[in-house]
Amino acid sequence: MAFVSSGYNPAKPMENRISDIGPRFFKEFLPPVLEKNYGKWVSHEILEPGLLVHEAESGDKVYTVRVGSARLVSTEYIREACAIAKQYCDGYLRWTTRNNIEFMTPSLETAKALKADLNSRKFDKGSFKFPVGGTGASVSNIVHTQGWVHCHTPATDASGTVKIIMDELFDDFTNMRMPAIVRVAVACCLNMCGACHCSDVAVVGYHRKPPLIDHEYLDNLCEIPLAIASCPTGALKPGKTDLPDGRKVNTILVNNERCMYCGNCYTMCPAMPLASGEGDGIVLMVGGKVSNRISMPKFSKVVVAYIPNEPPRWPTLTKMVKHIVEVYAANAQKYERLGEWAERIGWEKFFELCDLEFTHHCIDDFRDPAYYTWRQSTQFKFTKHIEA
Amino acid sequence: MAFVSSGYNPAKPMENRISDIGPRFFKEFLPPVLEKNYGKWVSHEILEPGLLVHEAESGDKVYTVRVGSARLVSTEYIREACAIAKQYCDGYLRWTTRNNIEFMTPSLETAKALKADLNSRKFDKGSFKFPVGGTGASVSNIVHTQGWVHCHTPATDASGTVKIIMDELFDDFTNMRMPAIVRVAVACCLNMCGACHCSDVAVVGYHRKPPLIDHEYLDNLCEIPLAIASCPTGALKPGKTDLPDGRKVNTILVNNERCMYCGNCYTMCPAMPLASGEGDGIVLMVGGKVSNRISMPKFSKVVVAYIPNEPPRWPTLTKMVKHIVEVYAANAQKYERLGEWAERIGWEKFFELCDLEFTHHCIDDFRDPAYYTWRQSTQFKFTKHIEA
Amino acid sequence: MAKHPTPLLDQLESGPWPSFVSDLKHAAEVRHKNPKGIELQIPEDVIDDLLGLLEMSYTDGTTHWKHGGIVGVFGYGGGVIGRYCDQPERFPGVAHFHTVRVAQPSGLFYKADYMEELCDLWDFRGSGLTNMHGSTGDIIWLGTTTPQLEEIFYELTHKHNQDLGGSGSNLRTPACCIGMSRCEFACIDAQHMCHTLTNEYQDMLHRPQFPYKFKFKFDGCPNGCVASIARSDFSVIGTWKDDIKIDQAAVKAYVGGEIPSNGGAHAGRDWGKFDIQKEVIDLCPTKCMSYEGGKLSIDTKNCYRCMHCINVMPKALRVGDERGASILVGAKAPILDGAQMSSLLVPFIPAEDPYDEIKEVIENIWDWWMEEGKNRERLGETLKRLGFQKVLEVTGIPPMAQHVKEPRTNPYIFWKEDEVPGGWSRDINEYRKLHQR
Amino acid sequence: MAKHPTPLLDQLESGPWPSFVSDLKHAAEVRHKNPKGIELQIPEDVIDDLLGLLEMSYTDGTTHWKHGGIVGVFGYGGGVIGRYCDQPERFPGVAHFHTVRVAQPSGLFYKADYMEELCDLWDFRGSGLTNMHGSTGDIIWLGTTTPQLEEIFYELTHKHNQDLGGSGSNLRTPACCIGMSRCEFACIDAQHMCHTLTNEYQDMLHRPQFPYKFKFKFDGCPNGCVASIARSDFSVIGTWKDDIKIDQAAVKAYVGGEIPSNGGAHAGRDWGKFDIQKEVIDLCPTKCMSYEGGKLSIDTKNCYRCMHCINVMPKALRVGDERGASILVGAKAPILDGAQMSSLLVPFIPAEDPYDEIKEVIENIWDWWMEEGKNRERLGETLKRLGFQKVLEVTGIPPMAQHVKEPRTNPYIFWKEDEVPGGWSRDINEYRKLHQR
Ligand code: SRM
Ligand code: SRM
Ligand code: SRM
Ligand code: SRM
Ligand code: SF4
Ligand code: SF4
Ligand code: SF4
Ligand code: SF4
Ligand code: SF4
Ligand code: SF4
Ligand code: SF4
Ligand code: SF4
Repeated sequence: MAFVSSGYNPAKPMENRISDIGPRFFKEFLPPVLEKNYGKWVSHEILEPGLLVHEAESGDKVYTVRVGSARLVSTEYIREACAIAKQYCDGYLRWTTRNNIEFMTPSLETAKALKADLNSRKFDKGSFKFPVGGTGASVSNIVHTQGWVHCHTPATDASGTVKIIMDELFDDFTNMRMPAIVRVAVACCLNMCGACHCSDVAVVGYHRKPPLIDHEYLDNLCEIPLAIASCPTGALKPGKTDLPDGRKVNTILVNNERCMYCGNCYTMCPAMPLASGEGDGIVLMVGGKVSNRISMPKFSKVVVAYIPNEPPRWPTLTKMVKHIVEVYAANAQKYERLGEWAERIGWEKFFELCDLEFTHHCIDDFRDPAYYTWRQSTQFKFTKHIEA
Repeated sequence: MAFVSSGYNPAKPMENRISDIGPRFFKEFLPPVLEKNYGKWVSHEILEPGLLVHEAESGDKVYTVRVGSARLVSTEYIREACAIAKQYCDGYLRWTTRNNIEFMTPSLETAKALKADLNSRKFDKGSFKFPVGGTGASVSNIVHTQGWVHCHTPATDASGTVKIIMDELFDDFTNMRMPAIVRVAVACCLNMCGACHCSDVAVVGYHRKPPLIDHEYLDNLCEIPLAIASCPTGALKPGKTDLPDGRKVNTILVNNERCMYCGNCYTMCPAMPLASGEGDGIVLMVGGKVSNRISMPKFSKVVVAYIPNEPPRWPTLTKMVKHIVEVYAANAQKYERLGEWAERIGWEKFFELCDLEFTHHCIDDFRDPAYYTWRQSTQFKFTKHIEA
Repeated sequence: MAKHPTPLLDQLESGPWPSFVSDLKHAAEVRHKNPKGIELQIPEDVIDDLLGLLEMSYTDGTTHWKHGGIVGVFGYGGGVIGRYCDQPERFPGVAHFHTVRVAQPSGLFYKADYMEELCDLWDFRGSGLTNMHGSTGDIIWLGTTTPQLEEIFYELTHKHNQDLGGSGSNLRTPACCIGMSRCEFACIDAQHMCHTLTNEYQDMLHRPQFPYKFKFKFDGCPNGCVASIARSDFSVIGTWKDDIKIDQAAVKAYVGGEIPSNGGAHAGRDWGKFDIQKEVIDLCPTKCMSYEGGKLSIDTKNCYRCMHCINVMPKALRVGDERGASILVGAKAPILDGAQMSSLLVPFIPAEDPYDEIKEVIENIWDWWMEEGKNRERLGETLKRLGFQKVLEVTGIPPMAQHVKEPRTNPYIFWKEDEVPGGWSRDINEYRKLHQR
Repeated sequence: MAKHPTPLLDQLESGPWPSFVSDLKHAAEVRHKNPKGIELQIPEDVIDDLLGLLEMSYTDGTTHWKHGGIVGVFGYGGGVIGRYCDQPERFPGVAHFHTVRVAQPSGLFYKADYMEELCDLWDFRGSGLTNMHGSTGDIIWLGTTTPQLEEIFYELTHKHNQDLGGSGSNLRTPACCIGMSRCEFACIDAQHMCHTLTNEYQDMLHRPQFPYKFKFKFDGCPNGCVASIARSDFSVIGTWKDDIKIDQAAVKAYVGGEIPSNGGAHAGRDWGKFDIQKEVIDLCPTKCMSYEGGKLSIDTKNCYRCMHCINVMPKALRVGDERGASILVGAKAPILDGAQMSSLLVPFIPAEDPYDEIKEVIENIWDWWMEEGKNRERLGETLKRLGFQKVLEVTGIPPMAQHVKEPRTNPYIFWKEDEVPGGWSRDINEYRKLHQR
């Protein structure tokens, strides 16, 4: 179709240029009851899963209905959400920091009707469009990343793994039977754009093969010294190699033994891809948290070093995640986050209760701090691992 | 006086040589009641400070009287202890792992007489020779090192600092009013032969000036590459210098900014002394422990980065140690070791209660693990430090 | 009929969770039907080809996006992520498939009308696919071609009063929790602060001048609903200094079971009768609370302000009145040296518009980091390399025990030359007078 | 009259704690008087000169001992520390002042007669000054001259059936707690094991063949009275597997206040009536105990065997019957890379004479460390450098969750080539078939 100009003049890019105006001012977009009571809220309550009420000093109340969403959404989907907002909420809506959508209204009646309406909307193959839930001691939506949909470094997909995990944990999205909130995150490579590193359950894609060198093009595509310097383990050095056609070229040589497949070199140099259908997969980390509630924030810990990529529905992954969440739900105390529970019972007990194999991969060997994760004590519990 | 040969023939060192026979077998030296009940003890009790009873399955009992000792002792002193052992204990005695001496007897009466006798023995200037104590929730004897008495790397004395600290804490050696055992250690340099690194109170001598280079002799005395390699911070490099007499010599150059005064280079090369009357002094560390009781073993932490050497009686040092021990005694709970207490209340509270200044020196900046000692949380207590 | 068969992706249409595959297929259909008769500026097949390419990834287990690609809008060093697929012949619709990061409003509130305007623009000039929202916080528009980038920017700024977000070695789009808009716990105006500082530092956001990326995030309280402590180089978190306000009658109502604990968050299971001792007093991390004779007391000077008691009894307990922020610095993901959470730098700082005290801290840190930071070194890594002491020096903040969880366990202490009498220069001959060789 | 005035040291004669200065002065006097008419083999003034030299250190704040000095006895690579003073003209008595390390018996028990024999030898051939004992455990004899070293060794071995201890890059003199000789908590025969292994490895003790020093220590139980976890490369600590034995009647007696808590260790202060809940149950680190209806129960599978409850009620609780040892490895002082405590390697191992299982672990570790350890690298440092996994491999111990306090937080996991299908070798042309450049 024909190119339609916006008015932009490529010959004079600075003509009429507007820049540095930033985002829209948020108060334009606040529902009136929120604007009126801004900073004057006094309490809240979750009336039902996915339905919150907040009460202000003025006595005003606002009811919020929260729904799950895939995050990777089309304008069609957004338009439908907007239409709902117009129908029930004077045309206001928001997203949460975990990709849920929130609809707010000052009327409980409206909220209830809204909830019913939202839960009734489905895609043609039957999945919910706007499942209500994600509040309180539930498994909320998954914070995640691009995966095979848009990124160049993933070792797994994000949208797909999110879909299958949420399918598996769906009841716990719409329900609040967990001991505490359960935050799941997916990142498709060690860059961890999903900030998995502090999640109750973190699903991280990663490579397990050293980079493959495209010797023929490397010297053209990359700054060899920069790529070499980027390797945190010093696994790279400059070298020369003979191409099949007899040409001798400058290239980079990889000491495979020292490579930890982090992909840093690939970020600097496209001639060093790591992706491999047979090598790539997922590392499962659990027990992180962000809030300062009771215990200080915690990093997630590696409990399953490798789960193969099994698209489209990653059965091993979903089974493991589900199992860990169930064991946690059955054993932890009220208010206890997954990591707090594991620390209370001891990680050896966690592995036993969750029936996980403890492999050498779970032992830290990255730099000096590794030492502090080993056990400098005779305090431990006897578990079946010791019989082994 | 005339040389008296033992029988050793320097011309034939292997003649009649006996070697590799190891230490004496300990059972030769066990008091009969211990030998008889070896491995069959069932319980113990501390009857009075310094006086223990142990009971065996057989019903036998042994009474132990424990006394403090300077560790740096003469044969005269040892002979006196032996004489006491002969008088009261059938000629048996032992030392503890913390330099105390123990006298054992199956009779309570003997033990009491022994205790009185021991406490009555004094050096001519009035100090006790064999003060009874060091049991239970007391301040026991100080594990320590050589200091200026014998070592080449000390930054303080050991025997002297031990003497003045034990003088100051003497009442708590003979008394059991502490919340838990209090273990003090002294090491005269960062080699920490006293294993201070896990003590309730650790007094560590250290240098604060980079090595002084004896350029004139360095190349003769040292292997330059070895000395350079020994520096953990990479502060050293090879170089040349002009001597006052015009000669040009190979030497080592110090990057003073990178030096942390650890003395490793001096261990490798005598031409790089660190000792300095004005620079050297003491770093005070607290809160370590070794036992696995309740909490896992802990390292001691730096709470006073520098206390000057003030021989002969180090008044600042003794005052600080005494003060910390007193604040601990007044605030900790029964069974709580110093480090457990500090962790329970938070180190910010510890500094406040103990009236210690928190300086930049107390913040870890040694290698990657330093990060884990910073505070990744909004959890903290407001103390007077924040007003500052 | 779909352009490319997607037997694997089709399996992601079942199950209860919203299926992005169903959504994409539906969107592709609408795009083909084009009921509004839009003059599509990028290939009509863009979504079909995306699905086809993705199916290929699902088949061979690898991505089919090529490495990077430097595209953008004039004068900005960020806001667009270039992307090209490695199978352009088979999937020409996604041969170019660049991302546009649109700066989101603080708190992610929208008017439907405005959202729809944006959708119109994106259907017209892009794929119509989005992420609501990117992990940093932006509205992410997935998939357009290079020629459209300037057009989109022009329309955004001229028609929608809307700028791009960040990428590259820039300040990244700041983000915040919902804060005062709807949360009773907010100790600071996270949304306003986020908006104000975003505007204040537009230049840093659009023009790369840092060693690497830099992120601000603002949490209204220590619950951390925007996870600032985990994912921002500069984390501002609301807190308070004085007593937690206690409504003793409401406490009694909780004890009596009249109000559900934790705002009803645990209603999905029968946890038994509320037990204030077990559920609050014993779980307080500092054990600074007591409940005796029907009265709850808190020993403020030992409180960590962890929020637990307030979270459990939000109708009885309120955050204090002397409010401000804690600032923590240095969080980042694992690449290269391992993940970091932010470390406490300023225990308490006033946080009122115009936030001058906070800006001062930011600018001191930037000046130093721009000077000392290596290429691709996040603030947290600079801190680790040069020591926490350094950031105290450059911000003029005195060292406090609050800066550490525990003091150092090694005695490898650096001294400044002027802290040690006599300094570093010594005379070997003087030394030898007392110490023979 | 003292040879050298010592006004500073004299101030260490006051105060209650045994004064080493008084002792030394007295010993110097006796040495001059020489009542037994000993043919002194080293200078009569040795103690006077030591006091003089020490006074000099007290005055200028530095040591006056020169750096090292390699002396020793023929065929041994350790057992003697050479020492020369840097003021030999002023203090000729300590011009040479070498240390002899005499191997102590396990548990530091002595017969007075034997001790006196040793004193005789040391008065005759040395300064008469000692450390009882050195930090590693040896009897330390402080101060003799080079020519006396072989004589002392000859007399020790020929007359006293007594060997030297360790120094240098050797196995160092092993040490243990008092253990079964007098302690009801001993789970292993620490003294016997210490003696047996010391003799087994005499060659390692006397002849340097390691990268650096190596220390064994043996604690009978987790109380750790010889601090093995803090100061030995190889720490053996007694433990048990089965139930703690409970004498319920004695528990009641504690609860009733009839028996003092913790063996009377807290008698110096009035801590109030014994409260089993507060003092035992609540302090149990795993909360695996309960006291209900006058009965104490322990959930063994959750017990950490921390000893606390047993320590508090030694007459009511006893360690279990299935006894053995935990082995931990790698402790060391801070030089060079920071201090380490030992890390758990073998959670549970039988520990019966002849200790074959334990020897196997030791020897596997040595073989590996002698191969891989760098010069002056302690075992703990090798572990840190090469990873804990390595020591599991060489000892054939399967990885267990017990090895860690927590699993790794970084996903920087190394794989062995044979663990990953297809291994490392790949073909770029195959790759390019699916991924265009
Ligand atoms: C809407 C949202 C803020 C926003 O700006 O969008 C939000 C809203 C509320 N949070 Fe949150 N939190 C939100 C993300 C978070 C996050 C961030 C995250 O998950 O990425 C955290 C930190 C998670 C972590 O620690 O890993 C978070 C940790 C909390 C906590 C601490 C919970 C804990 O046990 O550690 C509370 C307190 C509570 O739950 O009682 C809390 C409490 C609340 C309250 C009750 C605050 C209030 O009075 O309104 C809100 C309703 C919670 C509910 O749904 O039960 N909020 N909250 C976010 C909803 C995300 C979602 O759609 O699921
Ligand atoms: C789009 C987004 C993921 C998403 O699906 O939401 C994203 C996508 C990318 N991130 Fe990210 N990051 C995104 C949020 C994050 C976050 C989360 C956050 O900001 O809260 C993190 C962790 C926090 C942090 O900053 O450390 C994050 C940590 C990284 C890293 C690791 C940086 C580090 O210092 O450890 C990289 C690698 C790099 O910078 O070289 C990276 C690099 C990338 C690149 C540019 C890939 C690359 O290697 O060049 C990705 C482009 C994907 C694409 O094709 O569109 N991204 N990235 C997020 C930005 C959307 C937005 O603007 O809202
Ligand atoms: C004599 C003794 C101190 C004492 O007064 O008791 C001692 C004295 C010396 N030690 Fe030590 N160490 C002594 C027990 C220790 C201990 C404690 C222990 O063994 O339980 C440690 C800490 C535990 C450990 O091994 O890490 C210890 C850690 C060191 C270190 C640091 C080693 C490290 O890896 O961190 C050094 C430095 C070195 O080896 O270069 C060292 C070096 C030295 C040297 C040889 C000095 C040197 O730099 O060459 C000292 C000789 C002093 C002298 O003139 O006599 N000494 N040394 C102890 C040996 C007596 C004995 O045999 O019984
Ligand atoms: C004699 C000695 C063993 C030896 O082979 O020489 C010994 C003997 C006993 N220890 Fe110990 N301990 C001895 C050094 C240690 C050490 C090592 C050290 O201090 O260097 C420790 C580890 C210290 C640490 O954690 O920093 C040690 C930590 C314990 C503990 C744990 C205490 C705690 O609260 O953490 C107990 C249990 C107790 O006190 O109830 C214990 C208990 C005992 C008992 C009650 C064992 C028994 O039933 O006989 C003995 C009498 C204790 C008393 O004096 O109150 N012993 N004990 C050592 C005496 C040292 C001294 O003269 O002061
Ligand atoms: S986590 Fe990795 S693969 Fe996923 S979007 Fe971020 S950079 Fe790309
Ligand atoms: S993947 Fe990481 S470790 Fe491996 S060569 Fe590249 S940068 Fe180095
Ligand atoms: S601590 Fe240092 S100065 Fe003291 S004896 Fe050991 S090596 Fe020598
Ligand atoms: S004292 Fe330590 S840090 Fe300083 S130069 Fe010597 S070895 Fe290096
Ligand atoms: S961080 Fe605090 S203020 Fe912000 S939304 Fe969460 S609970 Fe409310
Ligand atoms: S906020 Fe946390 S620390 Fe403070 S009283 Fe409440 S529970 Fe305790
Ligand atoms: S370590 Fe255990 S067995 Fe050995 S003396 Fe101490 S308490 Fe007794
Ligand atoms: S030994 Fe320790 S962990 Fe075991 S029951 Fe007793 S107190 Fe609890």
